[in-house]
Amino acid sequence: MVSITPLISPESGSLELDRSAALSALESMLTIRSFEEAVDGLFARGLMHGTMHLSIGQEASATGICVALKTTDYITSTHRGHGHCIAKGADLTRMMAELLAKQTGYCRGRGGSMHIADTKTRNLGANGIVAGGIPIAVGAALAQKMRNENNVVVSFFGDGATNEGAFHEALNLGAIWDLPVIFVCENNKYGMSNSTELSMRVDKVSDRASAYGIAGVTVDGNDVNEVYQAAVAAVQRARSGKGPTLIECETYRWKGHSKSDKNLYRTKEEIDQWKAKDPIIRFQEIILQNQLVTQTDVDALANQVRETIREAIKDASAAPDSDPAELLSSVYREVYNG
Amino acid sequence: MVSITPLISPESGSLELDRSAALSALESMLTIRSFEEAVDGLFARGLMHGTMHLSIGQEASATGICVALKTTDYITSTHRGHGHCIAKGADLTRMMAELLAKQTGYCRGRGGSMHIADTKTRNLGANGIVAGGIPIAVGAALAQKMRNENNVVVSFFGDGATNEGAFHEALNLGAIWDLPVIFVCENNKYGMSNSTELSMRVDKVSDRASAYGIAGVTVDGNDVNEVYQAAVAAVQRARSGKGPTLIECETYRWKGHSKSDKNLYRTKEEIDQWKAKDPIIRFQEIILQNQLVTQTDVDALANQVRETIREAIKDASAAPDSDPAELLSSVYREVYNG
Amino acid sequence: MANRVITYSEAVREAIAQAMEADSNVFMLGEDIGIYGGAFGVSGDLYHRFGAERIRDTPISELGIVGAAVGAALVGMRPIVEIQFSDFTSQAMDQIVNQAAKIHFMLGGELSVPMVLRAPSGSGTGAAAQHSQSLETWFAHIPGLKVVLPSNPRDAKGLLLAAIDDPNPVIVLEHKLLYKTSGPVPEEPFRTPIGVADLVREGKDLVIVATGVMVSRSIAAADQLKEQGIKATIIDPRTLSPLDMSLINDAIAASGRVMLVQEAPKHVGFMAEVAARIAEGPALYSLLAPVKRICGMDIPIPYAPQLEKAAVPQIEDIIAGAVALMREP
Amino acid sequence: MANRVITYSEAVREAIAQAMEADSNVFMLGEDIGIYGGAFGVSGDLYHRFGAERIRDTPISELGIVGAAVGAALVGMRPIVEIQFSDFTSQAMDQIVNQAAKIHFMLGGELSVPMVLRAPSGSGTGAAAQHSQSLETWFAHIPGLKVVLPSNPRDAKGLLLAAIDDPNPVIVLEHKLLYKTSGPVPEEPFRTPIGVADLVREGKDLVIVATGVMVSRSIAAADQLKEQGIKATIIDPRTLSPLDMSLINDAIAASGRVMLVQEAPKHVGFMAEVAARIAEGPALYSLLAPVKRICGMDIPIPYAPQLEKAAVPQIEDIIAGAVALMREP
Ligand SMILES: Cc1ncc(C[n+]2csc(CCOP(=O)(O)OP(=O)(O)O)c2C)c(N)n1
Ligand SMILES: Cc1ncc(C[n+]2csc(CCOP(=O)(O)OP(=O)(O)O)c2C)c(N)n1
Ligand SMILES: [Mg+2]
Ligand SMILES: [Mg+2]
Repeated sequence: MVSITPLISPESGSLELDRSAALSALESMLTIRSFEEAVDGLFARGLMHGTMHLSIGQEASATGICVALKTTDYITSTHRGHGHCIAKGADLTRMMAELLAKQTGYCRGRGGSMHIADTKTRNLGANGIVAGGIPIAVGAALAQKMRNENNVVVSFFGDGATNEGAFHEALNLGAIWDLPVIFVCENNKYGMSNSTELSMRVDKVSDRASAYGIAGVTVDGNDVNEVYQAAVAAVQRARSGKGPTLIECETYRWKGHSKSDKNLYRTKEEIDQWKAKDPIIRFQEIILQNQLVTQTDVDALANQVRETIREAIKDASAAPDSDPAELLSSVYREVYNG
Repeated sequence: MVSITPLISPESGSLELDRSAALSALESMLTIRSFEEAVDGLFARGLMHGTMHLSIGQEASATGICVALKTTDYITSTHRGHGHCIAKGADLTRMMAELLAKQTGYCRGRGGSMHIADTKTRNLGANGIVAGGIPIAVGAALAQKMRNENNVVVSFFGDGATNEGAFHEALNLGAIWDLPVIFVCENNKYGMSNSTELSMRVDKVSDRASAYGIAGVTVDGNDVNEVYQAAVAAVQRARSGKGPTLIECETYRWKGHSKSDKNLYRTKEEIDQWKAKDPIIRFQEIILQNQLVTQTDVDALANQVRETIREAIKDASAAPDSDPAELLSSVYREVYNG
Repeated sequence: MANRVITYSEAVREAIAQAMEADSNVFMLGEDIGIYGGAFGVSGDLYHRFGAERIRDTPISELGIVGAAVGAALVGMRPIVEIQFSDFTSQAMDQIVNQAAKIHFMLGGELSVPMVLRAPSGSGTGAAAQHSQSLETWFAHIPGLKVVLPSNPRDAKGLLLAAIDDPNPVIVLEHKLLYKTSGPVPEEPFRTPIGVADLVREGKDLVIVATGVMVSRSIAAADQLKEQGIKATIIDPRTLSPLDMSLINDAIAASGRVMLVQEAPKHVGFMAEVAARIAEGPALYSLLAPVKRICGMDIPIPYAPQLEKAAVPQIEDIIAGAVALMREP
Repeated sequence: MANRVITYSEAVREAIAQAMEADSNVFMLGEDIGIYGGAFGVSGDLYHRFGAERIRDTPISELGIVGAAVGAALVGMRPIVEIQFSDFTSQAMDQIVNQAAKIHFMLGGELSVPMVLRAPSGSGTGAAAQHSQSLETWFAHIPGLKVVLPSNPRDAKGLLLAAIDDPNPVIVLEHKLLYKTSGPVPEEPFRTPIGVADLVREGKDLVIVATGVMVSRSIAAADQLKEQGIKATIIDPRTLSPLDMSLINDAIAASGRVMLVQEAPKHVGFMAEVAARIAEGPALYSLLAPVKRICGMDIPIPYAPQLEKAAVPQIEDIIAGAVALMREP
């Protein structure tokens, strides 16, 4: 059982001025990267099954948002959800076991990459349906409000998802009921092959907030501290009953959409430009420069993360395969006649 | 077979400065009012079946928009669609026959009030599904563009419809493809009992246009000339390939939502305030004042319209009831193996 | 007070009120359920009794509100969604089918969705094709959903209370024509178990299996058939998924003749499943005549009253079907 | 060239290309069908051959694009919508069911909707519950829709060309696992009539009725059964609505034993209708054993390969079913 160090919100209000917060944010991003690189490798070697959507290059948005959350806050995630799941604190061994179709996986091998949820860290689940998690987040936020709980709910989704009716209906409900929900759009410029230029006529996804009368903001999604600042403001607004915010994080996925992508719709130059804006390297440079950490710290952390992932793979691989004999269980939750 | 005089666009650019245009607009509004009052009466006397959504009080939007259209332009309509249908030039006898469940009705008695379409006047149909016609209008507009036809498509819908996912997806498609479609929201302040204050957090429905990067405008929907002007601008934009416009017509329905409405959600004062803004009386006063018409003209027209409606009822009532024996026909259109 | 008589609507409303009184997690959301009292008057005065928070009026956003119910249920609330007409579940199918139905299984049992979705179903009000469908087949086919069709006021209350207790998503399809019908309903909260069929009446000559409004039509038909000397057993499955075949099998063993009556179009409808279960045995061996289905025509529901009547089984059609079945083979 | 062998994907693509060449009203719209070539590579190079106008990439808006297809069809175009996975028809059910299916009837015949909706269906790719459903039952139950499930490359082309010609909305569910399979397909445009079942092979001992990928599994099973001395007739209905029962009835009359094989969950699935038609006669009278259904388990499709396999019928299950059926009663 391994997971990242719980994310630490900086006292200073900036991830770039607080050593332990900076280290925990860096650990989160490195872990996401490492986890997904490992998964990519396992897939290439034929050890993993199905399809996979990697968020390599997008680690700052998952991390920057989750640093601003309490452990009792909820998230809903997407098909590209490993990062959200890890940043919220999920057990890496159970995640890996799920991808390896093991009985000890988060979903007992039934869900795979697109359906991991984690009750403990209040991750209400990745989702194979584009925009499917957004109304669900609104409902969870409604429950917080009705029960006078002080939790917020973050819904992650992509740029492509904002063209779905579910996005529209959900944002409207969140807005009219002043719910403690934060809509986080990870705008990586494409919904599969469809660029935002082709799929919408607004300059920024955050422009869509005005249709619901809620706050909308666009941040550099490869700058974990900028994402964090926006998240803090949104969380505060949500917790104080002032309703939702739409945060757009401009970012990029380095890998193809999924395993079947031939990358015909974008150029090598574009990909390289974005690789030059690697959120991890950028953050490392800043915190090195600000002398919060030394190169030795960074190297040690990177090694530790790699070791953790290796351990997760080892433990997960050793677990029993998921068991067809119990397939009829948990189709329905049992009714208690108590 | 009776219908209104085809709507005449004024040479002057204003319905308030051109006698024949003014008379045709007035005839349209009076006909809609008369038709629906007659329907209301037939219903009250138990001669009509099902339910009915009346647009009494909203005659200016249907009329003002349709005056700006060519006969080859298309419309899609709603559950509250008699006005659109009449303004586009439908046969009143066939409409009445449909409501009376006659074989000679537009739908052979199969559709009733909510499903009247008319190929001849290019009305693609009322719709029992809130927002259901909006994507359909977009598709018809796409066809115009692909075929280099110079027609526009108007989609009518209510304020409540703008909270549906279908609205969102359709407006976005219309926008990105620069389609010759005009989205006309008849904002009568309520979707059934749900007020716009409760159902959305924007001041104006037209504020939603900005989420799609299209033009949005709000007009006094009880001012037929103002509606007309906005329609002309939108039609020109659409026909010249500049894409959609969202026109919001602020108006009010005098009657309940449908036959089962007890009007518990709005006050008598509110209703009375809006009755004082009767679009027909207002327009009559202006054109009388502008000396385009005399009181005698107006009275004659009103009489003629009432006579027309009486005739429609008479002819429709005399028609045979729709026939259960042919129910299995037209479930599928027959395949031609030619 | 077991013989207190109330309407089907009142029974639904009473169940909701009792569940809301007993558990603060229960709440309702839907279009026009507040001050309007519901399109069919079902929520009635609940808004005044429980307030706007718990009797939550929504914009016209079926997908959004079902999704919100799913989300609320995931974190422990007990939402009851009203969809104004069951036809508009079409707007919300993703949340019903891809989310609510699958989450518990798909997440390996990690979370569950104790949500109730109520919707008025069926034809007979002159509202035409988009407001009159009987869509139970869709839901019954989806693993992870439970589907109930209460056919009388007592079951409307008992099944709804059981549905609200159930930790799974339950689709409750109420027939519009039943709302104003009356019957005896116990005042105290009681549960009618989900997954248990009801033996409506016994008769030795044939078995009628019917759902929804077809149950009362079958009762009326059976009354008239009795005068012709034909005695019918009537079974109301009540729950379409999970389906209880035991009563049906036993009754067929006794009489050898079975007629399946539903309002929905015949083709690939729910009663096809009942027929298939019969054809798979054991009931097959007791059949004295082929299974007979009396169903809606395979057409959209038309507007005109005479057409609408012709489109779905009426009492006369059930009688005629039974008489024909008795003459076979 | 009647024996030219191409894949199922290529056959679909060829049908679309030929229809587009013959009629400028035919066009395609869907997600990632352009430069990406389609999620399953079906549209392939069509974008380069016909351009972005007619091979129209859309945003992720299933309801919107099906609605747009309905609108375009109403004014005389012949749209072919690709829904990336058939599961996402859930998003578009309103336009499919409340609009496309009903418009012609509901408007009294005034307008019609000559639209084709193609979608990859079924499990076997490790994509889990929201990307693996077999939802043909839903569509087959809706009057006004035609539903076809091509089970081989030849039918994939012939049925699609017939669907494009058809003046009604036709739902074409293509099985993902079939896309890469090959078979002989005539080069010229040809139509496989909608509503006509296919006699895949003849054998005297039992009848297997199968759809989609279950047809090829049944063929493989039949090959092995033959070695055990059991000879199976295989019938592929191809069209689920309208359903052609004549071949099935004749075959049952000949052998007296029938097994119905589908991938979808058993409960209230399409094969229930076939079983019901049998139970209604005349085939009932020739049955030597109860009807047997071999179907998907009543569970969502799981991710792990061994679970996914267990969830739906495999060749072994079909063989075992046939062997058991031969032993009955
Ligand atoms: C309703 C629905 N439509 C289509 C898909 C297929 N699909 C999966 S991910 C994806 C692209 C999503 O784009 P975006 O929301 O921008 O997220 P990203 O993949 O870029 O992270 C598509 C089209 C789906 N899973 N669900
Ligand atoms: C999808 C759908 N949801 C709900 C309804 C029930 N319904 C019919 S009209 C209506 C109100 C529509 O409001 P609006 O769009 O403002 O139009 P108006 O009636 O005010 O003209 C509702 C809720 C419906 N017909 N379709
Ligand atoms: Mg994206
Ligand atoms: Mg309104």
